[in-house]
Amino acid sequence: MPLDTSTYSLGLLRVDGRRWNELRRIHAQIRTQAAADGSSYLEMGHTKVMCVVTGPTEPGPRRGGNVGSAGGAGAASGGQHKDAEVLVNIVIAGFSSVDRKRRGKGDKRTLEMQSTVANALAASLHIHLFPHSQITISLHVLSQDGSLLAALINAATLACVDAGIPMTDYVAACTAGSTSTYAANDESADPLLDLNHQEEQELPGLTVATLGETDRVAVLVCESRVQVSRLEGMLAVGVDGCKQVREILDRVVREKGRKMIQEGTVERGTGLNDMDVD
Amino acid sequence: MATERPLVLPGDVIPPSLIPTSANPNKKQQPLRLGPGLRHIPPSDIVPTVAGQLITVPHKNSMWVEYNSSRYTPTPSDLVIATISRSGPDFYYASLSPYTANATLPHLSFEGATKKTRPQLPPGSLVYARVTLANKHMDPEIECVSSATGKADGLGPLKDGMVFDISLGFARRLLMARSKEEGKVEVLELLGEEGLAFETAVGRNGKVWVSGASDAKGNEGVNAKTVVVVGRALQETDTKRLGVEQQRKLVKKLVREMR
Amino acid sequence: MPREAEPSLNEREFVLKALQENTRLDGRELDQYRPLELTFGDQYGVADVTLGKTRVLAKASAEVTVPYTDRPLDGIFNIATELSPMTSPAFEVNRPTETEVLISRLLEKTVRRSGALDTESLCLVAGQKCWSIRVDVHVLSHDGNLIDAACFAVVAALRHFRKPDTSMEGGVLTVYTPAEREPVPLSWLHSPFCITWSFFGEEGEIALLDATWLEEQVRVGSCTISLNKHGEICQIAKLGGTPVEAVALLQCTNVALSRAKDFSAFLDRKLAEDAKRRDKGGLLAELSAENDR
Amino acid sequence: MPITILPPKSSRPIPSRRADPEDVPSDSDSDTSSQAGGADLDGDIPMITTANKSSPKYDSNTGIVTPGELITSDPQWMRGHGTYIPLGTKDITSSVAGTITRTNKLISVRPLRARYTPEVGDLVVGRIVEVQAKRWRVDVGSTQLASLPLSAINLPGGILRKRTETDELQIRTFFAEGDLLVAEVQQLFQDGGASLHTRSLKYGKLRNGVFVAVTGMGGGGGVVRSRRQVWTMDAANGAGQIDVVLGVNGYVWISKHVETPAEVENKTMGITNMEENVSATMYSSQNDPIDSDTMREIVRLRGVVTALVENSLRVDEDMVVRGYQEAVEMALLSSKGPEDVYLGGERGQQLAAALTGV
Amino acid sequence: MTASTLPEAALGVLPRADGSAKYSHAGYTVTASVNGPIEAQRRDEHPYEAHVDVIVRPAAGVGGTRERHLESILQSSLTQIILVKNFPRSLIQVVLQVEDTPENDYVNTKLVQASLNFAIMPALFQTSVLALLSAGVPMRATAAATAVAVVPEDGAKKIVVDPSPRQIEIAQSVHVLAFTSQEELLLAESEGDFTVKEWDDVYETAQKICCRPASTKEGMEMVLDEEDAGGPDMRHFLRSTLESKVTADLHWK
Repeated sequence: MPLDTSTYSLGLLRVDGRRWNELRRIHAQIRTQAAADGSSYLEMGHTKVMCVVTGPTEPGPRRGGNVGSAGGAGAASGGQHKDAEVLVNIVIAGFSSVDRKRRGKGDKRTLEMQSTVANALAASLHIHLFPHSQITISLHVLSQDGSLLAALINAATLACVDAGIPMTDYVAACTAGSTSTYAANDESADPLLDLNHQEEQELPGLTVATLGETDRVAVLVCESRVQVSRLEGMLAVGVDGCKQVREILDRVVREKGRKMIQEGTVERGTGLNDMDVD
Repeated sequence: MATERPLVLPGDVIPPSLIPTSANPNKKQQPLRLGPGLRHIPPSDIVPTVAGQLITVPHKNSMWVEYNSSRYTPTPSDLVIATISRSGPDFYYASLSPYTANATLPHLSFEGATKKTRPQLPPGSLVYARVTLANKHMDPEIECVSSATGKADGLGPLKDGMVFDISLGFARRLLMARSKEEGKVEVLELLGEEGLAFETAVGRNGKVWVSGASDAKGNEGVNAKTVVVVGRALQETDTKRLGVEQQRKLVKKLVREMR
Repeated sequence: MPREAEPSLNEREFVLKALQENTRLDGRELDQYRPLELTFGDQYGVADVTLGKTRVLAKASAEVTVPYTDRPLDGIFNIATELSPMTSPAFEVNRPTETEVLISRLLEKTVRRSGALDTESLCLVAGQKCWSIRVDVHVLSHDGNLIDAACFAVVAALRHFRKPDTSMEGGVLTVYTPAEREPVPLSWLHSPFCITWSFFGEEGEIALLDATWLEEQVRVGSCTISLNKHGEICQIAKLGGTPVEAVALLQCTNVALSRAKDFSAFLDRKLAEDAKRRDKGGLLAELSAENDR
Repeated sequence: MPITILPPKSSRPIPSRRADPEDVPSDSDSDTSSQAGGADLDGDIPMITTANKSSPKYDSNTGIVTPGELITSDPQWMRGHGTYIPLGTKDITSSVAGTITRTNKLISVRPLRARYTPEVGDLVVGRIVEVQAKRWRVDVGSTQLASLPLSAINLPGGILRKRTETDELQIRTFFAEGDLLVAEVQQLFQDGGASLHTRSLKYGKLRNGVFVAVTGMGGGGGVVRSRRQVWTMDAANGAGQIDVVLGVNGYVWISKHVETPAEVENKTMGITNMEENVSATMYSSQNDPIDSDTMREIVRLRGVVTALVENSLRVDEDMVVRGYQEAVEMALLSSKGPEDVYLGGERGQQLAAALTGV
Repeated sequence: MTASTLPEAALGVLPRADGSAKYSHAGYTVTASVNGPIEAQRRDEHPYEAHVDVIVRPAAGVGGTRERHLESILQSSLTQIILVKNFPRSLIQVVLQVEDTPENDYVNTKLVQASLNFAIMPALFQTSVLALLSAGVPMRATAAATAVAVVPEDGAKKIVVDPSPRQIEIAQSVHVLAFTSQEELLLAESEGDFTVKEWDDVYETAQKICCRPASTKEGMEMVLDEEDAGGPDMRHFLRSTLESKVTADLHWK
């Protein structure tokens, strides 16, 4: 089902009616599981992901060092265990996509995503505060419609914020693409923000995750063939998209916090203005 | 004098003419000493276990097989460079070579150490130590203080600097009392002559620690370039099997590149 | 499984400190590769690549098999990367580690998914018979930067490889043995190469190419960029690690492109040399003439 | 293809807090040519330098800060928990989502929710996870297992007895894996671990009751540090007295009240007999007989605690006692009478509403 | 690919392994690495001796039962010559990577072959022994192996040393024998139909190759007469390979 790119150049509208720089609807919640240390639910368009964080905890005596072979953050795992280890486990539900592909435990794409999410978060989380412990992030994919890795990273970030694990800043992710295929060195090609499944299939694209409001890129994954000259534009749009995503995630957290204060479950903090006296 | 150094392979029969005892009947009272690479099968067979050159020293009544390898087997009184991997209630566990069982280093085995004043070594620290116990059935033990004198004698934690891996044979040559004459390694002296200021510690487990010393002007701290040059000179001399003359050339070349 | 030994604190600190002074332990420049060597085997499709102390052997092989039912018009192309204990005693047989999974995914994306090999040309009888091309990557010695070396070896092996010649006559498929007809090369579309950057420092501000094993153990992040000489990106993978300025990544890509062009030229030269060596006395020409008949 | 075409709409379901027009993509250059659309592609890409990283956007309405948010760059403050100072700056920045607290010059951020962080003197309920040679490892819901040294428990046969090797050998007779206990945090280690002690008759092994885990410290419903974490209350409907232990770590123990040796001794025995009594019951894992009325009321109390948590109310003595009274009354009105102990779902909300007076 | 080609070997080819060797003969090229003695996994740990772990990896395709069989044969033979009692509770790991096998130009080979392949045994065996020597692992003796096939030719039966794939195809029986340097029979595996007489002939031929008597007679001295009937002189070959290694290692002496 080739994407009719000609319609884009006419109305400058994408298959789902968005413009080049529009994100899909992002809906997110935190604290969705009462029993977990931290949890979140996130939708980016029709991509829906659930996340539960356990930890930091000390691994029990039976389980010992390396539990899952994948996902241990490079710097974090290893013999000396000075830092907490970040373990990520991704389960992709069979019903999450149309072709109902069953992915086994050893699926390399899933293992790669596990490792990516683990390493991306380990770089922001203050794992040095929790020696010899483990932070386990379990991600469940309920529905897939493109930008899966970005959704996983965002959901994991939210759940870690909910778990109260100190971190440098949010790790926010989104995708960017280009309207020209690799073959055509099309100068008039536009970059696109936040690809859905169909666009991901047809067009070159990449996933970017940045740290907070900076331009510092934690994750950059490109899995399609594209001219080098396209990269700069896609990256710029992607980084900008990450900032928008960060805003949205931040608002979700603030909203939850405000609600908790209103309900009186959390004590109000000291105002900065009160501090200025002294 | 047997200047001949015949090649032996495991299981070879050593001709009786090469075994020192029979050659020196007047020193019968001294027992024959077998060095590495030989084993004695009672009653009287001496059989090599590795491939190398058979060395016999008749006046000391000893013989051994000279060979080079890269897997260290701990032997008592060897000086080694060990990496602390973790600390237990009474011991540090330290690694002498990769993939082998850790050696134990008692917390109090440092100069002047008491329960309160012992050095606190985080995992990954380096120590220069001596092997005190090595037994095939037990994990090796090391110490950083001479149990006889209570002095460190240069042993103890190694601060800063860099560790370079070398072959066991080269480590042995560097540790020889007269390494220049017997071991044919001059590279360190040559580097010193070029005006580089550095200190080294050589471990029999195939490791050299190199640190840039604070120079005469009192410039503290490690000069990374000096350390790199020393390390490269050592490693190249080892892997490329350089003779004294080639060592001289190498040192000249490296020093010129550095400046 | 014995654990991989970690570098000591002294080594970690020193490597970093030296890099801050622009010095690498082996005296290389930050963007300099170790000497790259490539030798082809006596057989077709064997490439032995050394990069300093890293050594990778790739062997391509072909057999006739049945195509996948969902892709009846395509041949089968697989890259097998299994790290044996020869690489390091820390690797165990039949238990893939994270390193192994990531290398395998990178090669897959770089070579297979980028369409370097025309899989349609491997089809013999639609839905019934096709070639299955397999590349086995054997890591003989691991001193860092396995990915770049392995990718180069795979591409070299496939470009060097010859599969048996076939013919279709009256619905009968004949696969000729090497004695009957000289084998033919694969239908190769473009040659992608992996270039891996390693990042050091608190903010990943130091970037270098072709890290050694020690450098890899100390680095805070890495980014592998796959490109061909036409300036097409086939894949980029910065899978987490310390965040790096976006502008710096763009610069890395530009340098990577020139490296990819170097690799490409180097491989072309080596292939030409090898062809010359095999073609002593114009034997090849004679054989191909025979095939034409 | 799993595509549903959404009508074009703002990508922001929540109205922007900062009125920054550039933030809303649908507002920007809607119908201009593709050239304008890709405007920032021409020449230099402005990699969007962070606009106002240095200006605090602290929300004084709620007092909430989120990770990466600047709290102050004023050097007079010291940073505490939940904050960090980015490399090369002097800015105190939040590392968690929570509320700012300050103690003199120390600024810290208390997370909205986090695992329990032990503090010296905390009363905790824990579970033995591992038995080692000279100590136990106890799960107290913290980031690390706490340790309970053999030397920090009361040994049978005398409170001040020195521990012997025999004690080490029979360490499992005191506490074995899975046993529950109440203890006090005695000491904190540098790496965040804690060591516990049970050197008081208030502390020790738990039996005759049920365990409830509510989320740890912080908000979202949970146990708060308060003056009284342990109390004995009279139960309704003909049951005996009930003990409630609210561990600061969010682990709660509700059990039938058994007279402590101290109380028993006051009533009947001389001081010498007391020690024997200690040895007999202190480390028993056997439940005493509990009558069904008491069991029912224990279950009701447990329901009260979970209902409080589910409805994001704080768990402390006042709330639990009031909640229990309310629950008893609710049960009386119910068709099943006092036997109705269910406090989930709507009934829990009803209970919460009654308590908060909303 | 004929039996008369001389074997070639290089030691210490892999810089990061404790010992390594690359060996090619009769169309086979094998690289081996030896690491050890290192810490054994709990399940391999033996309280009184070292565990010898042998892994054979084919050039193409995944290892199957055929490789497992070769591994078990090599493992039991190498355990005999390594002084395993010197290293209790440890592991000596030998990894053999096949790089090249002789191709049968007349058949298109399948990747996965279930049949036994004795012809590759001598190459694997020699490479392991060389790598062990290069690692300096203490051994009781050195050893060498050879493959011998009984091939029918013009109605008669002929004994062929280091048979080619084509010869194996038509052979009635294939045998692998290994001898230590003390002329003890270390390994004998046979496949196919053969008589006791044939086996005796095979035994003699193999022994001639693996332990040429000349070298034992003259002690350390080297005798280099290559053109003897029946194939290469494995013992001389081992010695000369090692000699160059030792001389290079001890150049400073």
